[in-house]
Amino acid sequence: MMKLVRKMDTEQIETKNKTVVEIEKLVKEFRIGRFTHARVVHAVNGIDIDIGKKEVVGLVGESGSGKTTVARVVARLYEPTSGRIILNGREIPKRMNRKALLDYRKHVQMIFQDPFSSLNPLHTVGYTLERPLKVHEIVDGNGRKERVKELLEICGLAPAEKYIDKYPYELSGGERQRVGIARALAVRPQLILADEPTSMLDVSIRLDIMNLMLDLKEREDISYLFITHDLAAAHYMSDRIAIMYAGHLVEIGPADEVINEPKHPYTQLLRKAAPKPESGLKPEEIDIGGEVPDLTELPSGCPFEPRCPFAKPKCREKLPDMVKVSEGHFVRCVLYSGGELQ
Amino acid sequence: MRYISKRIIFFLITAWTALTMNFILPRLMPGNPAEVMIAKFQGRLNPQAIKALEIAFGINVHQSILIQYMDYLGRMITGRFGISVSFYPSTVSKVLSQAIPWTIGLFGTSTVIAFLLGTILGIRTSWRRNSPSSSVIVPLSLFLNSMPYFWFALIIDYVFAFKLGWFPLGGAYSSRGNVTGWISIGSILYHALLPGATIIITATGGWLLTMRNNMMSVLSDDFVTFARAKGLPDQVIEYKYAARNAILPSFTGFAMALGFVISGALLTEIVFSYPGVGYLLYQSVLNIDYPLMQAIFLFITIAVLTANFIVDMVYIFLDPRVRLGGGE
Amino acid sequence: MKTLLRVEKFNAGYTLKHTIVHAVRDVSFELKEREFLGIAGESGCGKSTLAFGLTRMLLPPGKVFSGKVEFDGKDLLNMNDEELRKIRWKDFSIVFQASMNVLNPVMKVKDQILDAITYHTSDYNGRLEKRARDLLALVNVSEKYLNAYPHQLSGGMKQRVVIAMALALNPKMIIMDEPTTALDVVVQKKILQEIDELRKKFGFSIIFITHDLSLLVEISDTIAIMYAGSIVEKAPSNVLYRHSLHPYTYGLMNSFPPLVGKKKRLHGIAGRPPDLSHEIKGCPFYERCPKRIKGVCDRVKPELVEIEPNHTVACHLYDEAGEKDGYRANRDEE
Amino acid sequence: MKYVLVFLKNKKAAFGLGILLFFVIIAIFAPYIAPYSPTYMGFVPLQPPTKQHLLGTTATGQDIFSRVVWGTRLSLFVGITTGLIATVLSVVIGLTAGYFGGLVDDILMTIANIFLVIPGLPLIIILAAYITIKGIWPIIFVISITGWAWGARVLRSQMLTLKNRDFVNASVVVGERPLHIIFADIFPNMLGLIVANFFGASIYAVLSEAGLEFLGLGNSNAISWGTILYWAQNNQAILFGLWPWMAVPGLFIALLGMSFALMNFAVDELTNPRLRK
Repeated sequence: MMKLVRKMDTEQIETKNKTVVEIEKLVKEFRIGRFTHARVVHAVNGIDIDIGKKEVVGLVGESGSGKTTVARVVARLYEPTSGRIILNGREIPKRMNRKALLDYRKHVQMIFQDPFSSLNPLHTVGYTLERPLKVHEIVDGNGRKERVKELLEICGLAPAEKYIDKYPYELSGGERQRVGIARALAVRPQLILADEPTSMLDVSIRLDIMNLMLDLKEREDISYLFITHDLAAAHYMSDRIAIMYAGHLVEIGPADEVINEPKHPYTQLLRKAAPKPESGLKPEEIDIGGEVPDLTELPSGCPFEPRCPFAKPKCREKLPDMVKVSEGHFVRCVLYSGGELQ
Repeated sequence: MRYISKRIIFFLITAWTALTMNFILPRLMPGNPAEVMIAKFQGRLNPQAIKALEIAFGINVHQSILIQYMDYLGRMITGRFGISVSFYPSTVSKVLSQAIPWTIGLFGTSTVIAFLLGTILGIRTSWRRNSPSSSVIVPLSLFLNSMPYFWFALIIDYVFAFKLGWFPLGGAYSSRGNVTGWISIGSILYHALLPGATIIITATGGWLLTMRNNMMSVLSDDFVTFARAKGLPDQVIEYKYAARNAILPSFTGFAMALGFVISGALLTEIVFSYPGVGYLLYQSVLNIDYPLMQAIFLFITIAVLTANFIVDMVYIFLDPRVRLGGGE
Repeated sequence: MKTLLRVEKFNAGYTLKHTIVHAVRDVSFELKEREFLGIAGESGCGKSTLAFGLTRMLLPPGKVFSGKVEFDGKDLLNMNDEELRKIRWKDFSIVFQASMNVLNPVMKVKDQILDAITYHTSDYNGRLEKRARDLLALVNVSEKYLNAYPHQLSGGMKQRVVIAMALALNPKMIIMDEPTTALDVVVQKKILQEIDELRKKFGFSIIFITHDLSLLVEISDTIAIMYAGSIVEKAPSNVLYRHSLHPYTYGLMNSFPPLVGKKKRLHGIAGRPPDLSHEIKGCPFYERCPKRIKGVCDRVKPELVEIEPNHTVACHLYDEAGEKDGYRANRDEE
Repeated sequence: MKYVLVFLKNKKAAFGLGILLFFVIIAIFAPYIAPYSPTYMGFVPLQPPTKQHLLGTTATGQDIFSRVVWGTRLSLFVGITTGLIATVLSVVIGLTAGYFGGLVDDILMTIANIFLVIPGLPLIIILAAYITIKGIWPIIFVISITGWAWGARVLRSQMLTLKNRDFVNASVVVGERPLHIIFADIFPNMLGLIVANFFGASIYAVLSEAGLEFLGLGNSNAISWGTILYWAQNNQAILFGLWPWMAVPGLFIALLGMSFALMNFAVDELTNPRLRK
């Protein structure tokens, strides 16, 4: 029975590199305050990302860049202000009834940043993992218990019996995050949105969590939107990397290219700022002032212009277009739009 | 400024709510209770007074409820509360205005003392939380705080006035002879001592516990630890860092606490037959004097609202986050 | 260089109702003048307890159990409170982990800088205002923020203000407990650069505590690695990076995916650290160690031994109990 | 069950619960504890305490000790029932405001704030004076509708905190229904606070009821600690030197109030780690 369901799922998407999800011109605004003090926070300002089957796209940015908001909109924790989300070639309507929403959630799941707050302290591991199976009516009765055990073991929590009746406070951070991953995996989704899944974990177990995610990708045919502020982690995990700044996508391309030959001045800055002892022990110096712009009063031009060492007057006029710099590598910067680049 | 305008709007909404409740409640009750009252005083009041009462409570009046309401608001705002039935033919305003100074004098002073005392003790006991005196003071204030004020009043009245005879049993001043000037002030203070002590002793516990809880919270804040690392003297940390921040929540919860204390004070006045607003309320209740009751309720509410508003304004000076905006 | 701080057999932890958490176990180390010592370790390894304990900042239930802390010739643990208060901030200052919350929300930045000065010295009387301005200038914060309240500052600015405060009395040592953890990468980098410049300019020593080993390798002179309350290895940064000896250090070093270069599959360290409320027999890393020697490592606690000048390690692979050639142990891996 | 044990380990909680149990036992076994009928009026009036009448007799010749014992029933009942009703109101209003937010939140919280600022006792007095039916339920009703506001405000802010926790988001992503999220995910995490709130509301109820009865605004023929005090005051017990008539029922009110206060304090300590020593 389970195998049958599984087979039908895979049949829907056969060819490799087939796009699983396309995010088009996604905009998310939040209204804060009331009456005379109402303001609009422009958290995400029209971003386009597509994610292929078994592909990992790393979404990198600093706090306030809107990267988490992207994940939450795609996860339908927030409704998008505008823009389209296309799953397996079908556009997802802005408003969905419960059935449509459940169907969507069966394909798109999420892993949260903080394993300490993403598990309900009063529910056992077994309960937490059974819920998605029950809600989506995937397997019944005894099958559910079996599947929960299977999930735990797939996620490296073996023997499952040792974990199934435990409460979150009895688990270490790494173990909790594995439970979080197992929960996302329960419905056999195609896409998992991973919102900084390792940033709250100890260094020595981060890699194992990332490795687990990579293994699951192969084993369960999963695609990831991997959100992080850590360039090195993004590099380790991703096939492609997208860089966000102030709610805009400023660069996207193959991971090796974006890391080794960053094009956008902001990406270059991020690369310089990241610790990289492997490239010699002398750290690179950075020289930059300013802060990330206020998201309630975004500049009309390039959002990075006020801090950019290469800023030109025309940067202030309008938001630069995305320009192709090489196969699959795009940058939103005027430096590359006027023939300055070969 | 946003904060001030918000507080003013809230003040107005609350005052309006209290006014409207006063208008609606008697009309809402089965068989308008005012009717009972008017029937009871028939014959003892002149027909004009009865008429005025009927208008005030909407009995035998053929006006629409809206007009009655507008008329009522007009009368309340201009302070025309009507005629007191129990003190006929005095007006409610006159009766009330005689009681107000007593209450404000006694209650205002003792509340301020209780607030200061409770706050200081709260700071001290939390700073030395393991000292023997703190371990006595906390359960003691819990006890005092969960005790009916009027009962405490009864007990100290019994012990100090009746048994020991050190203080008068009740009243606000001595009625013997014609005392004037300093002697009368002395007499007033003498009479105020027991009721004042009741309020101070019982109310202090509440402020103490609030302040202590706030302090305990603040003491584990990083900025207090940092102040220690800076090598500041203990006193500076205790007051300029910890207490200065811990007092802020006391201010935001002030209105509620004040309401609690005022309720206790009303009962205390009754026990000591102290001629203030509380005692007056008691008399109006006994005599089912609705106009007087309504006016007293309004007065107390507006007084609490005003006190609260003043506290809100003081808060602006204490918290730069409110004053300057921004932040969380 | 002269030794500024000497810590010997230092033990500290927390006495709870039913258990005693022995968070710092027999830690000994030295800090030289002008040295930048990084202490790296994961959550719960006792690094913050160590920093708080040796400056006597631990509050109950935290407690220093035993040991000796000698700072600039003074015995820190046996000083009375007033003596201690006087040298705090003047001789050494501390920059905290959660800098967002270390400033008093109801006091102006200026007053918070100045009270640290005025309760310690009268040297700046008459030019206090100028001193505050100069301090902010050192950390690139505009002097207009002198009259600001903390909530008007961004996270990066708050951290800079705290660093400025730490410099106020020209201390000999600054302890920094995860000073940049909550900040964004770019701001973090910028502040680290500034710290480094200031150190060169004023010549104070730094103890820099962090969980982020990759940061330390770039900025510190010496690194000590803590695990389960003990220092397991200590060496100059470049030595530690290239020739880490302890299997834990080695695992930790390889837990950071490199940013540049080719991708390859790496592995973290499986398992979790031991419970510090129990007695640990033998090596605390035994359960997770890929090179453990049964019968030795689970019985005898390894002592810190100096393998070569300035490079110490606590591991049986490198002492007589393990009977193995230390440097070979790692080369096999590479 | 585990939580109950943790609760009982706290000294304050155990002490508070002890006092409460003491009164519960008195209330249940009142007929066996009280030597006489509380309404029998045949004794010599205004007696000081004697062996036959431990607390003396009233002006109408009733045995005060028997009345105090029987009064426990009503006082306890009013305290707990009112506490429960006020807590239910707080929970419903606080959770609704917190979960839905927006305009619903604004309106409900403005109402709560108004109820908080308008002094409770005067309002209760006015309400009680207007209500012409005398009985216990009007009193319970009146105290309940003035006593919910604080709890509603506290529970709302707790709801806001919990609503933004990631385990709630995770439940949304899993596809749980809102009702499941509110009752199975969020609600159990608020129980501590709700219990604390119940104790708080009960203190308020006990004290308010006593105050109302003392003023004669309740049913003065009912037997409760408050009415005993009312009659004591009315008959000038003090002037007759009949102090136990006043002292004992008052002390009982204070003890019951304190028992709730202790338990409230204890739950606070247990759920808020910052208050722990």
